Amino acid sequence: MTKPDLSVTIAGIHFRTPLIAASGTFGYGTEYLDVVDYSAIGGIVVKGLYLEPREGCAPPRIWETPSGMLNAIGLQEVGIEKFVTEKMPRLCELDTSVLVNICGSSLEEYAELARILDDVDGVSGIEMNISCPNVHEGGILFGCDPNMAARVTEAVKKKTSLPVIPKLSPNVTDITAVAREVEAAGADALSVMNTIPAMAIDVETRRPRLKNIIGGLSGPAIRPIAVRLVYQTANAVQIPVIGIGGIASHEDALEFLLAGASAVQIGTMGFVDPSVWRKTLDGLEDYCRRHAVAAISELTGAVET
Amino acid sequence: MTKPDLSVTIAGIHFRTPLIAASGTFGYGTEYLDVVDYSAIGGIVVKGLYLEPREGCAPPRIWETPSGMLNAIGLQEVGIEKFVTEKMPRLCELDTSVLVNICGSSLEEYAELARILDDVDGVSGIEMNISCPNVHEGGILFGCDPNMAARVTEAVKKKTSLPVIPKLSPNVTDITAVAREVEAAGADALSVMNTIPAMAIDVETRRPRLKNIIGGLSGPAIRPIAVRLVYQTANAVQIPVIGIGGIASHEDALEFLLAGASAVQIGTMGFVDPSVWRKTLDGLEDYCRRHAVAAISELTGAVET
Amino acid sequence: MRRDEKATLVERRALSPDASLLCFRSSFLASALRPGQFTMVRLPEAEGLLLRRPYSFCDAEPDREQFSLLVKEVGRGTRALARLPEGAEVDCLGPLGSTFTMPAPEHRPVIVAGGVGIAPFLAFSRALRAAERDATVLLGGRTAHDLYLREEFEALGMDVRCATEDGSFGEKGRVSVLIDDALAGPVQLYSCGPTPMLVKVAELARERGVAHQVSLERRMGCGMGCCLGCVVYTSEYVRCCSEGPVFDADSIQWDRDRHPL
Amino acid sequence: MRRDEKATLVERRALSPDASLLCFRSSFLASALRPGQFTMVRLPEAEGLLLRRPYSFCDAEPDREQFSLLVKEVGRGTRALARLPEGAEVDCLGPLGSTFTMPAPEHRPVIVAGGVGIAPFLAFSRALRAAERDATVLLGGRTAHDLYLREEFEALGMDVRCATEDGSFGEKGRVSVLIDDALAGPVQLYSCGPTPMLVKVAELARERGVAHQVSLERRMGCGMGCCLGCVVYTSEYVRCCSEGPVFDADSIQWDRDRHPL
Ligand SMILES: Cc1cc2nc3c(=O)[nH]c(=O)nc-3n(C[C@H](O)[C@H](O)[C@H](O)COP(=O)(O)OP(=O)(O)OC[C@H]3O[C@@H](n4cnc5c(N)ncnc54)[C@H](O)[C@@H]3O)c2cc1C
Ligand SMILES: Cc1cc2nc3c(=O)[nH]c(=O)nc-3n(C[C@H](O)[C@H](O)[C@H](O)COP(=O)(O)OP(=O)(O)OC[C@H]3O[C@@H](n4cnc5c(N)ncnc54)[C@H](O)[C@@H]3O)c2cc1C
Ligand SMILES: Cc1cc2nc3c(=O)[nH]c(=O)nc-3n(C[C@H](O)[C@H](O)[C@H](O)COP(=O)(O)O)c2cc1C
Ligand SMILES: Cc1cc2nc3c(=O)[nH]c(=O)nc-3n(C[C@H](O)[C@H](O)[C@H](O)COP(=O)(O)O)c2cc1C
Ligand code: FES
Ligand code: FES
Repeated sequence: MTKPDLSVTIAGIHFRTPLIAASGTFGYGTEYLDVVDYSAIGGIVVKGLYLEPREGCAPPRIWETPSGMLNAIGLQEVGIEKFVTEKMPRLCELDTSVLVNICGSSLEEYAELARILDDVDGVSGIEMNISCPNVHEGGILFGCDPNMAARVTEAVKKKTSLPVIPKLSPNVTDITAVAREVEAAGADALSVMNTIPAMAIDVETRRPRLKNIIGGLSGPAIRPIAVRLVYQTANAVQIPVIGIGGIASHEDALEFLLAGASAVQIGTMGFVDPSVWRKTLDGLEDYCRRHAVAAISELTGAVET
Repeated sequence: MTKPDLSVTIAGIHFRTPLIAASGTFGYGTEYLDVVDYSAIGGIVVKGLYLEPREGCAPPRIWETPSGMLNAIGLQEVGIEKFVTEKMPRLCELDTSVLVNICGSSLEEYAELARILDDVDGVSGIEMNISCPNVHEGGILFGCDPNMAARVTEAVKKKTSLPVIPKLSPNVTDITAVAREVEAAGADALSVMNTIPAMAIDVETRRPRLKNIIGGLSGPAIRPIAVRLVYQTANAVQIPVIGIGGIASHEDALEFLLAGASAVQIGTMGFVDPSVWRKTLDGLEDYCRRHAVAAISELTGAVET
Repeated sequence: MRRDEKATLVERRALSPDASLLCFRSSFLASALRPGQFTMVRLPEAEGLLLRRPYSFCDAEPDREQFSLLVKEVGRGTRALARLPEGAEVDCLGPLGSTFTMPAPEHRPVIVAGGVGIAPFLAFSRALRAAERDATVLLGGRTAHDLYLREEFEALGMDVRCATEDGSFGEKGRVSVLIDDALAGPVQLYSCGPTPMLVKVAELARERGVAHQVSLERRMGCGMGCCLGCVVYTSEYVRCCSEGPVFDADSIQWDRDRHPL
Repeated sequence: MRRDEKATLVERRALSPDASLLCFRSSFLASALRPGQFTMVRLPEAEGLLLRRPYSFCDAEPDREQFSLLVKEVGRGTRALARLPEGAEVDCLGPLGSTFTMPAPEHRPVIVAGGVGIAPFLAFSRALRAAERDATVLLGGRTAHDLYLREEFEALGMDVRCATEDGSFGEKGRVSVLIDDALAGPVQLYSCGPTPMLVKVAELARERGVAHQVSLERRMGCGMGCCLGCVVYTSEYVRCCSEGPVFDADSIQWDRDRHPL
């Protein structure tokens, strides 16, 4: 059998493998150069960016939970300007697709970020983190209201010709409502999902484990929730879905693909095991051979229900 | 130091310990008699009941996930009549408080169950599972809409003088909205939380691990999410909150109490370790002694933020 | 009377590349168990395992305070159990579930076992021997390796007949090829193994009007009748852990349960 | 150059009821590490551990292809590591982070270490010795048990002075009681230990105008600069794993970070 085609194309963006580094877990792309086999990585989503640099939350910022981790980094980041001048040139040297994850506290901020990125060399697409509070509308998250999610998608689409990929929050009753609205507003693909709000307490000191009290839960613990959301989303929209949540092996990646994802992102498990990229890709290739799958894209949505 | 008081009173119901068996995980109360130390159990919530017996979902019904389990039992149960005549008498022989968990596919069904239970000897209170689909309103879950949750609470309250405890679903954007509405509708306490919809796939056969495709995730994996929801709920309402989700040790129980719970329920971990009851209670007692806590109820909401 | 007992692994014997016989010490379980029953095993410290796993009691030696489990490695839990170092302790909840019942005096017992389905029958054969009953034991497997414990059955004086799919031992084919011959005369059938085999045996037994006790496997959460995760369809869903694992084969509606695991 | 290396535990030595010195074999790490750096360790099969745990390199013997870690048991991860059987393999990502730098020729190095904060200084003392520098080493602990590796420092010819809170060895009190004496003359301070101790040492050093390198501990997710979980406040949040763990103590705004762990 010839080598299976492990590349995927999503919203016109070519990824040489279906494994993408998740935002906030792979820095600005170059940190892992000496320990990770970058040839296994199809794309990199950079740490979420606002217009201005942000200091982030006070520590402690992370805590381990059963098969998961909590984080409240608070989007510490360098701001778009420094990103474009200092980080982007180094990202361009990597032979991989680059998605920029953006965040805003208003429609205008998202739109302005999109406008700026439209002109930046090497950016393949925009991932919109819509789990940011909208300061103008009382701090409600853009991502938890279908209508607001659609408006911000529209605002971003207007300012850029780059593919726009809203990243959906799991913290909703019906993700398909949000998915359909942002699709109608012009989204080119969807990332599913971000972390789940959660909390832990040090019972000896009675203090929350995170200074911010509540943080986002990631890692294998949340994988079954993410697979469900990808399954529901992929069945509700026509645009491609990128699956995210607790992927640690090729079997996990395959669960997402079979549930309806066209590619996956890996976050937390990259911290635990820098060889997760190579091992997962090799596992996918082996699976394709064993199951006579010529192109990994054939697996998208192939769950038998 | 004198023995700390580990009993709690919630909505007028006395529980001799703050550890309650969660609905659907302790059968009709007597199954564990020879292997569990019942003196450590403050109360038992029986398997969810509809008016009529139900067959439940086709198997496979369960699957293990990282630090958690999926289930789609589909509320197989004996119906209220058989429960009252066959199960309740045996429950009465146990020296513990009994909550009956009810489910309906319409407002009327909930109300009728409440009316019947009002007259049944030995029932201390009603826990309302509002994660059941409302067949009259297109299958939407009662528990995910604040208004519907309030209406069903009201309907049940009208038919019974027993304390009524809605059990909230985690599958909402803002649990405090639901909590406040059901409080206003007369709820005497709240149980937080039920399982989280989730899914897993056997990648070799490409079939979902559960025949029902989607099931509920429980166990330690979801604990940080449950602690957060208890914290948010307890800060939003005046009525007591019962914390549920992945409790495996006294530290875990303490997290819920400190976050704002007045008692906790244990489900999945009772399957894994029948001695979890005794060990957790002993651990709570030891903690109270070490921290000079005279009554466990002092710990409710004592997190220092 | 059931308990959650600590049992110490005293001996491990490889039976094939992926199956082992594990001998544990626990005086309570060794005397309390009845053939056909099972135990829910919890491992110490095994990576990320949450739920216990069910295993049939394979053999019991109450005098030596020992019982054994036959374990086939199919996933994380079975692998971790099979590789436990001698001296390790596990938690065994049991004995659980229903038992095989003795055949009526006029019935010759015929046991049909495929692969790891052989497990519950060593203890049962010992009980038959103690009652001075002879039995025919039909063992099937993919290859000679999978005819676990054949010699033990022979040592008990059972009439053992084998079939392997690759023909490497005994008849070539599935264990069902051996049944026809064995069903002559008044017979009580006992079976355990892969579902397709059980279905076939059940069909044959029903056609011939032969009484048939079958031991079923389902995913189990609690083993105690509480989670309703393990159900089998009869005229309704009944619990494999409580009403079973040994059922009257005639009561099972096989077509309601195509992919039970 | 960093790698994720397999390292084999070749020797374990108990130093106190809850601290051990673990010696691992890895030729790459033993030669690549520099004093002050750390490694992120992943255990095999340890129950339910997800994230790696950071440990300072305690000592290095490049010729024997070995390095050691000093581990104090405070939770599940440290306990599991400290109890690993000899021969076990762990994954060690490293060497990571910044290093202690050699004191200027005119400065006498003074090391202040509390409890498990002693760890990074054995390798550093060896480096000082190799450069023919003498150092004063102030060790503090709750009790005599906690003055880990005192004899090793003495064997290197360092001027070791001790304090214990219970007075069971050396001066009675915290290690800070020893500092005043040690700061006479031109000095370069190095410190590692519990935050309150570090704050005190830093205040004193600042008052006296003494240069001071401090090694900090923060919860770490990746150790590679990617999660931003480990931050320390200077004039902004900087990463303990990448800009640190060794910082110029003057750059730290201690009041921004009261309960960092
Ligand atoms: C009453 C009873 C008696 C049993 N007796 C024995 C025995 O004596 N020896 C023995 O080796 N095994 C026995 N089993 C099967 C054994 O319990 C499973 O093989 C085991 O639970 C799988 O765990 P795992 O972690 O290795 O597999 P997992 O990693 O959980 O799953 C691996 C594969 O095994 C399948 N599987 C999961 N649960 C079960 C299950 N309960 N039964 C069968 N397959 C399952 C899954 O669908 C999956 O494809 C028995 C099961 C039951 C219900
Ligand atoms: C750069 C660096 C070097 C270190 N060097 C050593 C060393 O040489 N020897 C050694 O024994 N320890 C060292 N530590 C501390 C060690 O990493 C922690 O003790 C360990 O991570 C705790 O893991 P656990 O699973 O045992 O504890 P957990 O069960 O995770 O937590 C137990 C307690 O330890 C605290 N804790 C959690 N993470 C850390 C952390 N990163 N640092 C300190 N406390 C923590 C928690 O707040 C909690 O109260 C170092 C830490 C860092 C950041
Ligand atoms: C430390 C950390 C920082 C993160 N930062 C961001 C971020 O800046 N923007 C974003 O959209 N998601 C962020 N995420 C979420 C991840 O991109 C991902 O959606 C989530 O972690 C689930 O995937 P995982 O389980 O593989 O980690 C962050 C996650 C972690 C653990
Ligand atoms: C097998 C199983 C069956 C359950 N059945 C019910 C039920 O009938 N009614 C209900 O309100 N909750 C039911 N639950 C949810 C539990 O009561 C509990 O809310 C949930 O499992 C979280 O707690 P845990 O993590 O301690 O198990 C069930 C859970 C499990 C695992
Ligand atoms: S395994 Fe739980 S009811 Fe049978
Ligand atoms: S530990 Fe992740 S950035 Fe430092």
